[in-house]
Amino acid sequence: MTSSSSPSTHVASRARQYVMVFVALAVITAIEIAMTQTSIPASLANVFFLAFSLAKATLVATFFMHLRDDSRIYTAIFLLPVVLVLAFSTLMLMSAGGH
Amino acid sequence: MTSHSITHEDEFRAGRELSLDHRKLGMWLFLASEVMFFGGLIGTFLHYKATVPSPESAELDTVLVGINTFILVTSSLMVVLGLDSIRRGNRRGLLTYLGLTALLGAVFLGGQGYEFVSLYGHGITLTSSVFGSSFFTLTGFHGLHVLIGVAWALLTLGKALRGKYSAEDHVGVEAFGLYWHFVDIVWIVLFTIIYLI
Amino acid sequence: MKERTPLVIVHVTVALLAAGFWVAQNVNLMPAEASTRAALVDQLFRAMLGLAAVIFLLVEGLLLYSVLRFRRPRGDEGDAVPVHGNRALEIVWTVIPALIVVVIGFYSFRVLAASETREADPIVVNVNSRQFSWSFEYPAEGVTSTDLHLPLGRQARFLITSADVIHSFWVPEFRVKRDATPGQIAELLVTPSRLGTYPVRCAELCGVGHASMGLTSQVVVESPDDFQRWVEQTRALSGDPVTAFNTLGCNGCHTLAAAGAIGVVGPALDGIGQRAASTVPGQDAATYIRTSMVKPGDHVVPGFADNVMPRDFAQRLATEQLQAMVDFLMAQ
Amino acid sequence: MTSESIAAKPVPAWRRYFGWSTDHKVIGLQYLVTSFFFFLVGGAMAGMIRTQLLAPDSTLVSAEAYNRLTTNHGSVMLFLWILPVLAGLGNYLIPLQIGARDMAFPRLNALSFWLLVPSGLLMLASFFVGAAEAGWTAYVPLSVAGPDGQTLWAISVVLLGTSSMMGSINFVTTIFTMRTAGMTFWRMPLFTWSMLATSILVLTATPVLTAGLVLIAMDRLVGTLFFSVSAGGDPILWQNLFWFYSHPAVYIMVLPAMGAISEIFPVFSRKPVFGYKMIAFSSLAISLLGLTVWAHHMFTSGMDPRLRVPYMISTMIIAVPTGVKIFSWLATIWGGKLRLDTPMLFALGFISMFLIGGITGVFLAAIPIDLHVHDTYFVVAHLHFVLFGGSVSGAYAALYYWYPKITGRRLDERLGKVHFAANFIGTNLAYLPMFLAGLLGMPRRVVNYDPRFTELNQLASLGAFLLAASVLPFLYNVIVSWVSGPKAGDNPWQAKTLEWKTTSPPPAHNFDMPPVVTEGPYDYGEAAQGSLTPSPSAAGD
Repeated sequence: MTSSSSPSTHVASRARQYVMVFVALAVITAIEIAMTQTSIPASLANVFFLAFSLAKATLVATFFMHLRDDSRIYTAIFLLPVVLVLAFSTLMLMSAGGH
Repeated sequence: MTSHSITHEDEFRAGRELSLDHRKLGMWLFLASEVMFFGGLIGTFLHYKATVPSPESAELDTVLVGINTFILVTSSLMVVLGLDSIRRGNRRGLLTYLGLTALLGAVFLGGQGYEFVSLYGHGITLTSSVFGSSFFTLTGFHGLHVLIGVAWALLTLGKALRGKYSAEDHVGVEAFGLYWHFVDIVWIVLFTIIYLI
Repeated sequence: MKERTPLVIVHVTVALLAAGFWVAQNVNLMPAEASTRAALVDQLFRAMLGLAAVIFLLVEGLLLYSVLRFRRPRGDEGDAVPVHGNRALEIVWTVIPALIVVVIGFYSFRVLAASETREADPIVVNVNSRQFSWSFEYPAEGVTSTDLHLPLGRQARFLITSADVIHSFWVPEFRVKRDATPGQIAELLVTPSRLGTYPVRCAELCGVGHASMGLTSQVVVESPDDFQRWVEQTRALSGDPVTAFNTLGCNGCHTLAAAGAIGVVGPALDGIGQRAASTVPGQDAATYIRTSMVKPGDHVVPGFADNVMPRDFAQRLATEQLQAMVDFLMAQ
Repeated sequence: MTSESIAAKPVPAWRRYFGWSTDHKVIGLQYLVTSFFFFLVGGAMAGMIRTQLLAPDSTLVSAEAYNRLTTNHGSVMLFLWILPVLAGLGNYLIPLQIGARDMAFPRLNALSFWLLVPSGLLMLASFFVGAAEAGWTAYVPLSVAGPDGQTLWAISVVLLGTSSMMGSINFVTTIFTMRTAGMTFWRMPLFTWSMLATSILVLTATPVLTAGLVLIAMDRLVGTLFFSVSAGGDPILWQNLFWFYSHPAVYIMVLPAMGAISEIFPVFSRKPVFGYKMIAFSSLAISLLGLTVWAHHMFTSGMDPRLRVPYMISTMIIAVPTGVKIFSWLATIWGGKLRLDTPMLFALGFISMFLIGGITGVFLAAIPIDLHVHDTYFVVAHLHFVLFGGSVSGAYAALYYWYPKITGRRLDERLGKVHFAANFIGTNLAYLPMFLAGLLGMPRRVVNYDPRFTELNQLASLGAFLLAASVLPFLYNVIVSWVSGPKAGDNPWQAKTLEWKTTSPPPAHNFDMPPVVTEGPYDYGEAAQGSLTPSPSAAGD
């Protein structure tokens, strides 16, 4: 972050980047909704849905939440619980298969 | 007195060396715990989705909720555009975008309310089945977070009106933004596991 | 001192191992071994106890030795010789416990696999639990009992469930327990290996009758002939109201001398035939007893908790069974 | 942010301790005193339990009252004594140990304490509407059916969890951003390290319990069907959510105690701590491993058989970093110049008793043995050796060690040693017989028991009564010494960590000049002197 006293002239706008990320998010969402209206086999579609969901969440965290530019410590703090939740949910689903 | 004022400026030096702001770090830690909270609810939802048949889920209106998803994603864009404005010293831009954020958040809540009412009309309620319980609890807690987010957006808007933020000092806007984007991410995940899969 | 150090280490190691070996051979903290699984579990337990003794004596010994040996001399305010660490030593006390843990883990896995091996022609027993009693149903033999009778040497396959909250079916002499979870059926394999009578306990807190749950049941391991005789006797008695009283689980909460029941969670039923007529105005004895069974919430005896007595006897019992039970209680 | 604490009077008026204060030292002391009150409450419940168990068929308390006592004894001891007493130590010490003037969020800090008080009272008040009686584990469906107090219990635990999470956000932020000049991560005292590891666990594990409690509360209040078996609800689900928190909770409760005794050993041995980095790493390793082992509490409950062995292995592996700590402590005192003052005695007691808890933990991890001893008195004995022999001994060690820091006065050594002896004998007498009772067939949470366990139970009760009596010399000592104990001076133990480099008790702003750190926290026996030099920037102003 700059400490310049006349920042408006020094800080470049990132609006372009933000809008591009937004367009990507919107397009993925549109594809998802379109896919629900087609008859793609569920198992195949689900793989896509999970991948899309991961991509969207990553885009928001990376660009909108600035994890790309900020300290890696923030990324670590966010990723540890995400990994734990993935593990927990997977184990919950596995134990569901046990009964 | 003088030595105290020096220590006051010097207080967060270790954080600056790590390029950490204590308010942002606190926010990220809070969000980490929120990930775990939603993780518990999501694990519950998935477990029941896998073990208890839920024919009611056919009543879910994916297109309506898809539009709602689009609205929430748009609101996230508004937040970053607002942050971008104040970073360049443009207070008017911040005010506009924060207002739009709160508005879009409210629209999202309206959409969710409409969805809830129509599901209740189909007999799907909190107490009708395990699916109903876990669906309304999970989306309800997310909705509660959006509601808090709208209130926070308005609060930030109020502070911005009183000129609290500037190109140099806008951590408050950033912290709000982190919360809002997190709520957005949670919705992206919920949309997938509830409506798409 | 320095030259003697390796020798001391060798002596201490030998002494510790000898002590551990002695503990593993001679210390028995377990009740009787009444199943093949129990023998395997006890072997593992004794091996671990020996290892535990070595580690316990090593750590407590070092602690005590240090306290006695390294006292600060009176008046000495100086610091000791600084040592910040020793890479080799730190690797040793990371790697050795890790190895011990791997060995114990492997051994445990072997015991687990061996004790869960299916044998041919097991006797199937449905273990049904409710607050606060067990009943054992033998689908192939067509009998139900409050006692668990098992033929010696034949693997028993328990299918365990619960009608209300979580219970846990535990026979300490078998060295195994399994939770009885409502809505689920858990499988447990046990091969009885010793004749005798053993207690059966509930290990999971299940409400006010938790401590007494199982006191009216017992496990009887008997010869296959005795078992066959017991099955025939029990089958002959299956219409008997005393058997019904106990297999329905009434004995879990109520005292009734005629049935040998000693529960204290609900009101005692001795003399109920006399009391019943005058308990609720406008209800004769038979109506009162019948209502208390099918709608227990209507009149809760003062001093006892509501919502403990099951609500489903009207569904579980045929009309004539219900009438037989009312008649039986009227005669008490 | 911290301007409030600067504005406060330098000499703390007693009134500040009874109201809203943002000074971390006031809050720390509020935590310590409040939690000790709840320790006495939980101890009174334990006293009633052990009196009931003096005879196998005692009718002193009803089965219902007994279940309420055990449930709330556990909940009060865990959530209202051990967690807050350690949070209190963290509050008091972390800013001092890293050379900061306060926590990063002083108002959040005050809020987390003031959330504790009403939540604790709520839990106790639940006795008026029929207290929770489903065990502190609150297994469903029993806990969904219980009296109204069960709902209050759930709400109380949610609030206590929230308080503990707010505290942890504060600890991590403070440690990351407020260390003074020269206080690098590898110069941080081990207590601060342990609080960092603990806070990571609190932040990741607690919210999952909160989610589970929300489900129970909604089942009870709104009529949702999460744990309704007839609708397809799964009782095992609650066990997963519960143990995802409650297993790590054991490490949450023991890591700070380990941190505290890691401070005490070098000071009272006049030697650097042995393997400083390994002890710090092992705290992090324990907390990360601790998040992956919860289902070992469910070996008997019908989990997927394929998952049992991985859980067994990961549980056993925790013994490795724990062993590293124990051996490092032993190596620290080896060859030292030991002073057996009360803090040191309690720290040594920690090792000798925690060891028993740790070893029996490996027994419980071995599935074939667990299937026999799960839910028996063996488990009761194990957890009390970990939490009483471990955490409570560590807390006592810490209180004796830092008492002169907090009050500026010394405790009476003789009373301290009486307390230690009674506590040590009482702990072993109370809990060792329980191992045997459990192995021989006594289930836990029973109001009556088989007469063949009578002697074992009477020994345990005797030990419990001794533990109750051991609190008296401690309380007397703490109160009387506070008023009239001999002045301790600023650094009575000649310790080197930063909290001892200011006056005892410290001024409201902690340090008159921001300290600059030039050496490690335990450099005993080294030539370097004067780790505390005024900050150049401060001196130049």
